[in-house]
Order: sequence, then C-alpha cells, then structure tokens
Amino acid sequence: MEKYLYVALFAPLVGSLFSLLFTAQKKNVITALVTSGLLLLSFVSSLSLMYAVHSDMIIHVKMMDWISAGNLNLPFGFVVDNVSVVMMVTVTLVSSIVNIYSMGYMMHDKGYNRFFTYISAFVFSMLILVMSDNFIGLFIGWEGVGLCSYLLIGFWYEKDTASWAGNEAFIMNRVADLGMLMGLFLIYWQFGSFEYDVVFAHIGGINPAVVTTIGLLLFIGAMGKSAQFPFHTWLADAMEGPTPVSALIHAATMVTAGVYLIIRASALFSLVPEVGHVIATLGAFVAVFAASMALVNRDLKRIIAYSTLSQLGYMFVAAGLGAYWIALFHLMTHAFFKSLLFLGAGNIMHAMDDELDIKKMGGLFNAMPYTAILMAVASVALCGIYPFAGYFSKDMILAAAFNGGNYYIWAALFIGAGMTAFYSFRLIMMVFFGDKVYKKLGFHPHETYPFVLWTLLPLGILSTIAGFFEHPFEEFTTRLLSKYDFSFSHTTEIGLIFLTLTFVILVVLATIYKYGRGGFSKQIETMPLYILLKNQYFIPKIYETMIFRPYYVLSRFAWKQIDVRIIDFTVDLIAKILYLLGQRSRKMQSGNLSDMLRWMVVGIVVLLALAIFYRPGM
Amino acid sequence: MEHILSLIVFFPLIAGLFGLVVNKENIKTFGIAVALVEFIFSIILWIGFDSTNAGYQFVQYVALIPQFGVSYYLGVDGISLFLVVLSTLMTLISLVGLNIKKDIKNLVITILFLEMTLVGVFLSLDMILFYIFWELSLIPMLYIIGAWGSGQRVYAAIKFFLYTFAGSALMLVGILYLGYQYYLATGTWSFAVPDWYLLVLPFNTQLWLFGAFFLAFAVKVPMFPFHTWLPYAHGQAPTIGSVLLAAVMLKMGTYAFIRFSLPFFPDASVYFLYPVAIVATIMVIYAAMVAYAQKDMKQVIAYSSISHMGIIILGTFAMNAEGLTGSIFLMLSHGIVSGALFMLVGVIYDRRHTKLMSEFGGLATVMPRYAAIFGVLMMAAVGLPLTIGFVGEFLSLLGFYRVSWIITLFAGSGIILGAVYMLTLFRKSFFGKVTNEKNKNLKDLDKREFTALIPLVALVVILGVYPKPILSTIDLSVKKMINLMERKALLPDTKEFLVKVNSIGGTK
Amino acid sequence: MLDPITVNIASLNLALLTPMAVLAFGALALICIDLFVKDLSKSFFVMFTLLFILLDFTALIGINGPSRGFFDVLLVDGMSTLAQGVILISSALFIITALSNKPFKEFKKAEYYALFMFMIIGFQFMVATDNLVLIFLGLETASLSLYTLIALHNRNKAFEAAIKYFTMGALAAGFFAMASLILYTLTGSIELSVISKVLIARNFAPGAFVLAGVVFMLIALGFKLSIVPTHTWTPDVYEGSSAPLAGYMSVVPKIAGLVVAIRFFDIFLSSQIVWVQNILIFLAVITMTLANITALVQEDVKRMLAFSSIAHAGFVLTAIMVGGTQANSAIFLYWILFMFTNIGAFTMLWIARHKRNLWDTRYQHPFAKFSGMVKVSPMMATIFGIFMFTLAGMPPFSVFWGKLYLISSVVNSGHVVLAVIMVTNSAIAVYYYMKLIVYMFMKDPITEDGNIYEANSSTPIKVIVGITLFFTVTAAVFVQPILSFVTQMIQSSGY
Amino acid sequence: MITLTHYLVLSGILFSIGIVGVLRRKNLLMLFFSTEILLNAVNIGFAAVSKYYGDLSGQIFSFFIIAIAASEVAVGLGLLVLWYKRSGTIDLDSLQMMKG
Repeated sequence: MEKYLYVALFAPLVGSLFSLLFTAQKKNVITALVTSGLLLLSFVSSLSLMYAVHSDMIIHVKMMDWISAGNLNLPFGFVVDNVSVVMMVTVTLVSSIVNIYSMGYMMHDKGYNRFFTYISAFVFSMLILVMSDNFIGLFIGWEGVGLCSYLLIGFWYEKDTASWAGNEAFIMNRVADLGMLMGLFLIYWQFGSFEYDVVFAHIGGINPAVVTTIGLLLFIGAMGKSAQFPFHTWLADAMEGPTPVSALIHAATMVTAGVYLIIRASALFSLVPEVGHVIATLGAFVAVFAASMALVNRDLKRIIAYSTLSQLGYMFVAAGLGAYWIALFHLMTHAFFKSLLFLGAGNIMHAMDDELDIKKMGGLFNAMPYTAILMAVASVALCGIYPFAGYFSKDMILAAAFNGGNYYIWAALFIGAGMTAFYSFRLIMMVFFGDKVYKKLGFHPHETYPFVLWTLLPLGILSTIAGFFEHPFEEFTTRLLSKYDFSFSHTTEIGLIFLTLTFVILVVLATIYKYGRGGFSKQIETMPLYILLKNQYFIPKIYETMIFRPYYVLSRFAWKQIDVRIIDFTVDLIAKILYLLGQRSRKMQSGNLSDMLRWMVVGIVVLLALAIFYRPGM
Repeated sequence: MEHILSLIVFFPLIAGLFGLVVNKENIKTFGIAVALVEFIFSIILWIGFDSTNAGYQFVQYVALIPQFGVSYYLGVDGISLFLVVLSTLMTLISLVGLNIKKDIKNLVITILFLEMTLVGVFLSLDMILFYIFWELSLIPMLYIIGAWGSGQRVYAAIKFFLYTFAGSALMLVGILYLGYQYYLATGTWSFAVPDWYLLVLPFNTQLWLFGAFFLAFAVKVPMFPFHTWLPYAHGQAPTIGSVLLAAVMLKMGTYAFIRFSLPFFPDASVYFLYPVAIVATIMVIYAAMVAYAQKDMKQVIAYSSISHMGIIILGTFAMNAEGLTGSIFLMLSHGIVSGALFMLVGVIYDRRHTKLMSEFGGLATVMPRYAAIFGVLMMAAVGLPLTIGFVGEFLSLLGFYRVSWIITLFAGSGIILGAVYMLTLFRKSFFGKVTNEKNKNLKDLDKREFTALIPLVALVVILGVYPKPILSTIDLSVKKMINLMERKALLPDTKEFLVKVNSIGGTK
Repeated sequence: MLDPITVNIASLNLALLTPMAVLAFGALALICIDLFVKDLSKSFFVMFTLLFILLDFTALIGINGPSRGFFDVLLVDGMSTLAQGVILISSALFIITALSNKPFKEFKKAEYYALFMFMIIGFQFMVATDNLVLIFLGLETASLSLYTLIALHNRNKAFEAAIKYFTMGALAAGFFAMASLILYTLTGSIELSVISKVLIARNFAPGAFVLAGVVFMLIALGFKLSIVPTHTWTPDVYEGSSAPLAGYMSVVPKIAGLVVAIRFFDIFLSSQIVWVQNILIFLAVITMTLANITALVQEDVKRMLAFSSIAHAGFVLTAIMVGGTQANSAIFLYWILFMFTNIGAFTMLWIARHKRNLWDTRYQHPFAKFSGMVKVSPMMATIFGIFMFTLAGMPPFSVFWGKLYLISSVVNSGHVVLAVIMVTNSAIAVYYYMKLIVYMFMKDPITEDGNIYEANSSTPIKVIVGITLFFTVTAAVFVQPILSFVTQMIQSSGY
Repeated sequence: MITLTHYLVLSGILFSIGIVGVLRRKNLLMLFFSTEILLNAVNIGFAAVSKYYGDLSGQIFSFFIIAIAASEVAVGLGLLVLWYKRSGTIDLDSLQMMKG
C-alpha cells in the first residue's frame, strides 16, 4: 500500500518539477497535460488508499530522518488514516479538476507553464500538510501552501494590487504562524516529540492549563490559514489571483487547513471544551460577519470569497463544538460546491474579459446557459436546500449548535444561513437575469470551451448528491474521530430542519422576486449600514492606518533617529573627541625652546610638590 | 592526514605568495584553482572526520613559547568543522563570482590571505593563536573594503578596523588574565583551550572575564548597539567583501561565544543570560525594522544579517543541545544565504551601478532566472521549511523557548518582520511593470554568475531537506560541551538551570 | 683626614674595560688615519666602524659572568651585557645605512664615525655601572656626541634640532647632577648599591628629600626616555635629524636610559615605595596617552613615528614600575623586538628620502607622499605596511609578542586597570599607523614613477631592511630563544 | 660658624637661580650660562658634602662635572656659532621651524 502513498504524495511534486523545466520557455501544453495526468494519478491512488483505509488499514510510513538535535528526533513520517485520506481525496479531486479547467482558462496567459508548476507544487504541499504524522510535517505543508498561495495570488506580478495582496497574505499568515510555532514549542517541551501518536497518547497527563494554552496557540495558527477574524482581510484581497487559484486554494483546500488542524488535534481540543467554545463562538461570529459583507459587495469574486469565509465559520463552529466529523463533512461538501461556484465565476470573467462588477452584467443566461445552471446548482447547495450537498452538512452544524445548548450560536448561524441565501441568489439574479447591462458596455460574452464545462460536471454532480453519503461518511470517519450524538428528540430535529429550510427558501424566493423586479433602489446605498458593509467595516482601512503605516514610520524613526542620530553618532563622537584632544595636545609642541624647558621645570616642580605634600606609605 | 589542519590553514597563504608571480591575466583562474583545492582539502577533512567522536580530531600541537605557554595548537570538532567548510566554500564561490578588473592581482591574493585567517580562527585551540588569526583577519578585509569599495570606502574601512580592533583589545587583557589564573592554579603557563576548559574560576572572576570577552565578540557579531560599523562596511564593500564578511567573518563572533564564553565561564554565562537574550531580541526586532526602512537593497540584507545573528545568539544562550546545535546550523545557513543574497545584489549592481530599490521594479519580467534564484534565497532567508533557513531558526527558537517563552515570542516576531522587509524588497524591485528605461534590456544571469549561484541554491534546498548528517555531527560535540559546562558549574543554580534546559517536561 | 689609597692591579679587573677600550681605540685610530690619508671613502669609514663594533661585540661576549671591576665602578652583569648587545647590534644596523645611494656630507667626515663610536662607548659605560659618576659620564659622552651627529646632518632643521636637544640635555644634566648630590648628601655614597643599602637601613627617611632625589633623577632619565613632560624634544629632533639616526635615537639612548632606570628605581620598588609606583604609573599613562593622541593629528610620518616611540617608551615604563624578573625580561624582549621593527621603519623612510620636498614645504615625509604607493611600488608598500602594523602591535609580528609579555607582567602584578588603559591606548594608536597604510593602499597614486620611493636605496640598505623585516615577520619563532636568554641574563643579575 | 646646611642652601639658591635663568633667558648664550650655574651649584654642594663626610667621591664627582660642563660649553658654543652663521641671531625664538 505504501507505494500508493508515495505515488499520491510525490506525483504532484514530479509534475511541478517537470513543468518547472518549461517555465523559461513560452506556453507549452505538455506541462498542463503532464501535471493534470499526475494529479489524476495522485487522485486515483488516494482513492485506492481510501479503499484500503476503509478496510481498516492505516498506512503509516517513516520516510527518513529530518532533524535530530538534543532530545529532538524528527523524521519525515506520513500517515494515511480515515481523516487524512478524506482530505487527500478531496484535495486531489478538486485540484485535478481545477488543473484541467485551467488549461482552458489560462489558454492565452504568458505565465502558462509557470501556473501549472505552482498548482502542482501547491497540491504537493497540501498533501504533506494532511498526510504528515507529526506537527512539524504539518507545519511544513502549512508554510508550503502559504508560499504557493503567495506565488499564485501574485501570479500576475505586474499588477501592483496583486503583488501587494500576495505579500499581505503571506505576512498575515506569518503572524498567525508565530502563534502556532509557540504552540509547537510548548508541545515539544511537554512531550519531547511532535508526533501525533506520542502527543495524544500522553495528552491526558498534562496540566490542563497547559493544554488550554497549546489549544489556543494552535487555533491562532488555524485562524491565520482559515482567514478567521481578525486575519480575514487577506482572503478577500487574495481574489487578485487567477480564478482557478481562488477556487482551489482560497475556497476548497488551503483555507480549510485550519479546520483540518482542529480536527487532527481533536484528541487535544476535546480535552479543553472551553477552547472549543471560543472557537465555536468566533466561528459563529465570522459566519455572520463575513456573510454581511457579502450582502452588498458588487465584486463577483469577493462575494464568493466572503461566502467562503462564512462557511469556514460554520466549520469552526462544528469543530469547536466537538462535532469533528460534521466539520470534516461540511469541509468536503463545501469544497465541491464552492470550487464549482468559483470556476463558474471564472467562466463569466472569461466571457466578460475579466470584468468583475456584477452591476455591469445581467441577463447572461442566454449567453452562457450551462455555466448559469451549474452556478445555480452550486448556489442552491451553498444555501443548503434539500437535497443538495450543503443541506446535509450545514443543517447538522446548526443542529449541533442547538444541541450544545449554545442558542446564540445557533441563532447566529440561522441568520447566517438567511444571508447566504440572499447574497447567493442576489448574485445569480444580477449576473444571469435582469436587463443586459453588458450589451451597453459592449461586451460579447460567450460560453467557454466545452471541455472546460465537462470538467465542471463532476463537481456539479457531487454538489448535488454528496449529501447522501452522510451516513457512510460518518461511519468511516468516526472510526478515528470521536462520535457526536444528538441528545435532543427526533421531533425537535425535524422542527429545526423545517424551520431553517423554510426560512432559507423564503429568503431565496424573496430575493428572486426582488431582483426580478430590478433590485433595490439607489437610495439604499446611502444608508450608513450599507456604507459600513460596503467598506468591510472599515477594517482594511484601520489596518492600513493603525498598523502598516505606523510600522513604517516607526522603522524610519529607528533608522534615521536611533541608528544614525544616536548610536552611530556616539561612536563617531568618541573618535572626534580623541582627534580634537589631539589638536589641543598639539599646542604643547609649540616648538619654542623656552616652552620646552618650562615643561621640564613644571614637571620637576609638580613632582616635588607631590613629593612634599602627597606621600602615601612613607 | 595528521597534518591536514596545518595544510588547510597555510595552503592559501603559500599559494597566495606564489600568486605574486602569476601575471594578472590569469590570477583569477589561479585564485579559483587554489580556492578549489582548499575546498577539496576541507571536504577531505570532513570525510576523514569521525562523526562519532565528540572530541578534537586531527590535533596538532607544537610548543611555540614553552616558557610562556604559547603553542601552535590546531584541532577540529563538530562545532568548527562545518564552519571551516563554509569558509572554504564561500571563498571559492565568491572568487568564481568575482568580476573586478582593477588591481585584480592584489585582490585575489588578499582574498587567499583572508581565507587563511578565517580558517585559522576556527581551527586554533590556543587562545593566543586564536587571537592572532582573529586580529589578522581584519587586515585583508580592511584592504578589500578600503581599496575596492565605493563612495566613503576609506571611512567605512577604518571604522570597521578600529571598531573591531578596539573591541578585541579588552579580550587580550582577558586572555592574559585567564592565562595567569591558569598559572596560579597549575603552576605552568598554558593558553591551550582544552587546558582552560578544566580551569574552574571563582564566580566574580568569571563575571569580569565574561565581560572582557563579550565586548570583543559582541562587536564582531555585531550585537546591538555595537553594530553600526556593519552597514557602512557592507554599504561600501565590493560584493566579494560583503559576501565573505557576512558569510564567514560575522560567524567568528558567535563561534567564539560557543567555543570560549560558555565553557570558560558557565556560571557567568548563565548569570548574564537574560541581559544577553534581551539584547539579542532587540537586535532581532530593531534590525528588522531598520532593514524595512532601507532604500538600498544591500543595506536591507546587511541589517537582515544583524537580525539573524540575534537569533543565533539566542540559540547559543539557550544552552541546550537543541538551541546550540540550531545556532551553529543557523550560522552555516545564514552564511550561505546571506552570501548568496549579497552576490545577487552584486549582480544587479554590476549591471546598473546602483542598489536603490526605487531604481528597479519589474525585474522579474526582464531577468526571470535572476528573479527565480533571488526568490528561492529570499524564502530561505525568511526561514521557509525545507529550505536551509528554517532548520537553524526553528531549533534556536525551540531551544530558547525552554529558557523563556516570552523572549522567544518577541524574538520569534523576527519571522514576521523578516517576511515583511524581504517581501517588500522583492516586490519593490522585481514585481510591477518595468518603469525605468534603463532596466528595459538588462541581460539575465550569465554563465559566471550561474556557476557561482547554482551550488548555493542547491545547498539551500538539499540541506533544508536533509540536514541530519550535519546536525548530528554538531550535536555530538555540543552535548559534550554542555556536559563540560555542567561539570564545571560552581553555583547550584547554574547546574540546576543547565539540567532543566536540557530535559523535557514541566514547562509553562 | 683622608687616608691614602693603595691600588692593586689585579683587583681592577681591567678585562671588563676591553669592549669600550676596543671601540675607543678604533675611534682614535680612525681620526689618526684620517689625518694622514686624505679623502677616504664613505665605504671605508663604514666598514672600519662596523669592524670595530663587531670586535667590541666579540669582546663583550668574551666577558664571562657578572663581575665588578675598576674600583668596583664597573658593573658588568647580565643586564648590562644584554643592553650592550642591543646597543651594538642596532649600532651595526644603523651605521650601514650610511651607505646610501645619495651622497651626504656628514658621511664623508671621519669625525662622524669617530663621534659615533664615542657615543656607543658612552652608552656602554652608562649601562655597565651602578656608579652615578660613571653613569653621568657615559650619559654626557653619549649625548654630546649625539648632539654633534645630529648637527652634522648640516641642514637648518638639523641645527635647530641639535640646539633644542642640547639645551634640554644640559638642563637634564643639571637635574641629574642635583639628584646625585641629594642622594650623596643623604647617604654619603654615589654607588647605587650602597645608596640602596643605606636608604633601606634608614627606611627612606627623610622622605621628602629622598623623594626629591627621586624626582630629579626621574626627570633627568625621563628626558632620555622621552617621558612626559620632558618629551617635547623628541618630535622636533627626529624631524630634524636624518631618518636612520632618528630611528637609532628611538632605540639606543632609550635602552641605556631604561637600564639606568631599572637599576635606580629598583631600590625603591623592591621595597614597595607606593609613591614611586604611583608616580611611575601616572607618568606612564600620561606619556602613552598624550603621545598617542598627539600622534593622531600629525601630517608627517617621521613626526608620527616620533610620537609613537614616545608612546612605546611610556608603555615600557609600566614594566619598570612593576619590577621583578618577568617585567624586566619583558622590557628587554619588547625592546629587542621593537628595535628591529623601528629601525626597519625608519630605514624605509631613509630609502624614500628625496632631495626636493615635492609634496610639502616643510615635511620630508608627509602622508600624502605615500598615497597610492602600492600601485607604483607594491613591494615597498607592503613592507612598510607590515612595519606599521607591527608597531601597532598587530599579531603575529614582532612587537606584539613583546607587548603580550609586557602586558601579561602588568596583569600578573595585579594592575589590571593599567593593563586595560594600555590596550586601549594601543587601540587608539592603531589609527595613526593605519593612516599611513590607508594612504599607501587606498588612495590613488600621486606619481607614476615608483623610484621616488627608493631614490636613496642601495643594496646594503636593502639588506638592512631585509634583515629587520625577516625578524619582524618571523618573530614568533625567535621569541622563545630570546625570552629564555633574556630571562636568564636578568635573573643572573638579580632582578 | 658655617655649617654644611649653609653650603647646601647656597647651592640650592644657586640652582634655583640657574633654573630661573634657564626659564627666563631668550638669549642662547645666557641660557648656556644658566646651565653652567646649575652645574656649579651642584659642585658646591658636592664639595661641601664630601668634606663633611670626609669622602673623596663627592669631590671626584664635582671634578667630572666641571669637565663635562667644559665639554658641554664646547659643543654648545659650536652649535651656537653655527646657528649664528646661518640665521644671524642667537635668539631662542628664532628656533621655531619645527612645531606641532
């Protein structure tokens, strides 16, 4: 079985290195083909691994020693178990689809080869992240995906905003990573190892306070990657990258790494429910907070990005409340429909020459029906309407919230669901229906290449039916993860489901109706709330003015004032003083003989005086 | 094989003297050949080195002034071995990358002379011998900066020389005093380091001597606030000068801390741990900030070295195997990375005769290869896992966490701030559109530059993925040294501390 | 009533006189020859002198063991032998530099060489006795000849230098005499050995007068050693006299003075007179600091070197203060090593001697003269550079070892602070030595033809430079033999 | 009755006079005279003390001093004459070529 593991892991790397050779040359389809092939290969082997794992078999390999110093001995170890294999399958599947999709999307881009290099590199790092059997391995992947996202966000590096967004993403993640590192250090000095098995085996014997600290620190890391508040700004800006990237990295896979970390360390987090509670609360907050920003945004991709944020919020709620398998389930389903949504958006941009403002679209349905349908499916799934995938996962999260007795969390998620429904269909309506604004602006949209559409089909299907695997999935994952059983009666459950569902559907209908009538009137845009949301609660501005600028000013000060004016000046001052003393003492050499003689006599007189008046020990 | 150390030390010198005869057309080739041979010697040394033996190997002892205990005493152990290899490697690389035409002959010979002193510093086991090489290494660097530098080169050169020389003046007194202490204790004169390892000093004496040595090393490292010579030196020095200065010379200071300060004065080291650690932390953050404010690429990297040296110091004063091994490995990695970065800056400087970031932008479009290599090394500089930069930084911080989590937290912010200035540098100069006409048709890296840079890039990745052989060799000697410290420690607190930081469990 | 004195030849132990006698004979012979044979050539004079110096040297070696003689006036102990050795070697090195490429009047005169030999005799007597009269005699003989030698250089500056030196010398002589008088009055003897016995027996009472004697002696010797505040003559005299002579002056008179100082102050230091110690420390610190600081701002290499030699003297003074075997051996080790380097450095200036002052109206060797020297004559520049670094105490060159041992002796005597001051000073000193190096290696050349830097050079001089350079660079090897020999000699003479 | 003290005091006074002369005089010739006074002051002292102790060495010393004084004068005057030939003055302040 191990060779499958190695294939799954290293196929993407091979692909990446292969296409790396071509980066210098101009566009060459072979890179795309090869990488796609290898990704598919990786996907296939992941599937077979899944099968293997399903037949109760956990593949655990130690490839080679990496670091060994002092008491630390750190091998490259990989484990394929019920959790990681799910991630592997999801990641490889989505990435293969995205990769193939990009063959069309990047068709005319001069960075064609480079793009596929990066994508495969990303998949490789992501796989390391999920397959590693120890925290450091996870951290390696963690940083690796960070790097790839940095490269891909800034893929069109000639665009200033793009490169800026890249830096922002990388640096913000770094901030969170520091927290995570501290957590890892703490783990090491507690357990003397980074390996999950060792750590979780001894976790019981540790002072709960310490466990809490570890939990919080790890969560900080998770917040960074999963763009939870207050680290959320980078994700919206990350939309500068090519759309497939947004689909793969900033929707389906990388951003969910935070959730994965929590699930991975469930053994740890389940010991400290209060930490879980913090996580859940923050998640719920983000779920609403992000959705609210999506309500008014006009940027096609940003809307979806915010919806991703809020969905991540949902996942964290689940993870925080100890419903780990549910979180994982939602993670998977979300990966399907959210990437589908993004890729659909990609088609639209492709059709509209990279126009993103949904106000400039409308009535695109006849121009690109298939895309429209696919996106509609994805949206429905996102809203969590039966029988689409989203329904099952999301609904359970709400249930879990209610079950835990955290009614305010439940309420938040409930409202979040409503908002989701609204913005999704606002988007659908404004893009595909209503009057054709784009005609006035002189766009000539058209459906993309058929093979691209075909590649989207599997995602479409999955977003539709994935939900029905709920029970096998639960059975499969809870072999490793703790079970989560609902305490409340069946009726309440039905009640809840009914409540949510109706609410969501009502919102959807309302939205369709409203926007069918041409949407809200202009004056709504003058409402303070609207402005607040439009400016993302002014948080980016606050960061700009409160952190970035002051830091630069402070740095200037440190350099110009402290370094040059004070420290270096003092150093030179010493030299200067000596030199001036030299100029003074030079006067003694007047060259005049009588002065010289005087000096001698002065010497005599002084010493004689000393001889008479100062005589210790005589 | 038993004379290999002397060979490694003096071969460059002899060869350099031969170089006087070589005519200036071929002198560079000659220099490269010599450096290559020297490098091969050091590799042979590595191969011959028994990595299961923590002690000194290939030891060579000749009494120089028996009456006064001065001896010619060389030896290598896990701590110094790789620094020697680093020195020879970087010398070779920098010579390959060299493209100065002016007085090339003097330059090459000076470089070889410098190599001799650098290797000598790492191999000497006699304090006086060490001091000799330590001071001697200033002369060639003075000449390199002063003669081939740019702008205020003379000022920079003199500042560098005087600052470091004055710094080590106190150390001389310290050495002599320590020698006298040894004489009082044993009745014989000796300046041999292994002998001094056995010498247990009273606590107060330790404090004073630690101070005396500290100043010398701190200036060399350079530690805040004794660092101001560095930006000038780097700013004015020619590429090859900066490379060797950053890659090897700075390491002399940190190496000396590990080799002398800790084992000679264990109690004092523990006593001064927090002040030093705090200074180191200030270095990390402060230098990173200053680096961010720079306009000149080279200055950014210069200050970034200070920042990294801060982490090295922290690792050193963690006084556990993790930290010390990490800090030594970080010396190597920083040597390779910063050296390479300086070469890269040199590349662009050769083409445009400016290092100001504002002059550039969009270089990634014009010189993709250059941008790629720069990117890799940048990632190594910000300590991305699986690059050489991560291992040392991680271990150093990991080690120091055992001592104090709060200081580690602050020092750890270096990984953030490091990303800030590095990415900003990269963005300003490589991304965006090509605005400046002069940059429109810059030519990408040529063969010479490639041959110089590729090995470094390769090392950055290889050692990032598989540092184990090096780490375990270092680790062995480090552990030995820590045992020594524990045995020597006078105060119970010191013993307790050393035991604590070297054992797992029970931190908060 | 004075009783008549009976003398028995055997007790005179005249053998001890042979070294001086040989040289004296040589000097007189030279004058006589000059009377009869006209226009003798420079080479003859030089070789003749050299010959007799060597004879002197052999005679010196011939004397075995420490012993007194000539009414116990002569005292030939290890230290004096050492000192004489140093004096003779540096004299030999010096006299050869007369064989310069350019012609100089003084070198054509027999008197020059005769005087030179008399001077050597003077110094030899000065170190080979503990009798104040003989010290005084030797001192004056040497000085008076030296004044004349300087003046013989026959330039305005030379005369000015000679007169300044002479006048201050006369005053110093007065002080010396006064010091002797005071000591004589207190103890009734003019032999240091006796004086010390008496003083110790009387526990140095009456303090004020004893110290007064010390003070006068200190200033008188200080003048020879160029200790502040009697150092003012040094730069001017060095500037005025020819380069090699300046180099010679910075070595030989000082070693002679040092020996006397050691002999004299040992009386007080061996019985821990704190006052003397403190004063010596004080003077030493002032001397090196002041000299170093003033040297920073000099424009002329020769003047700079003059100040540097003052600083070195101050450095050594600390060792005198410390006393004891190690310190005294340190003094000699230091001075032997310093001798080679310093003579070498001054000889380099001598080689670079050029008739017209191209670069400066006043100075012979302004720094500017040497700028970019490495480009036009790299060899010279490198050698000069090495000498400079050596004087700066850069390891592993000669002076470093002396410094090492000397500071070590200071540290061992517990004066750590003093040691710190000393090293700080040497750190300051580096600047002005390096100034020349900066000019030679980092500035752009002011002239294309390299031979202006070797205008005055000739094979013999090159040999001198070679020898000094060799000893300077390979000192590390010779330290052990020199040190052990010196130590043995010092111990044998009971210090 | 003139005791040793008187002689010593006299010698002291003379010595001081000499010193003052050395300090004050700007004329080289006078300056040399002052140095002579210094030496002779010492001579008096030696003679007296030697008589007092009944020990010859003091007188020997003073003889030598006289001899040295003489030779000093010889050399000194020689230099002085040379200088006068060159510069036409024997004023101390004319010796100021070298300074600093």
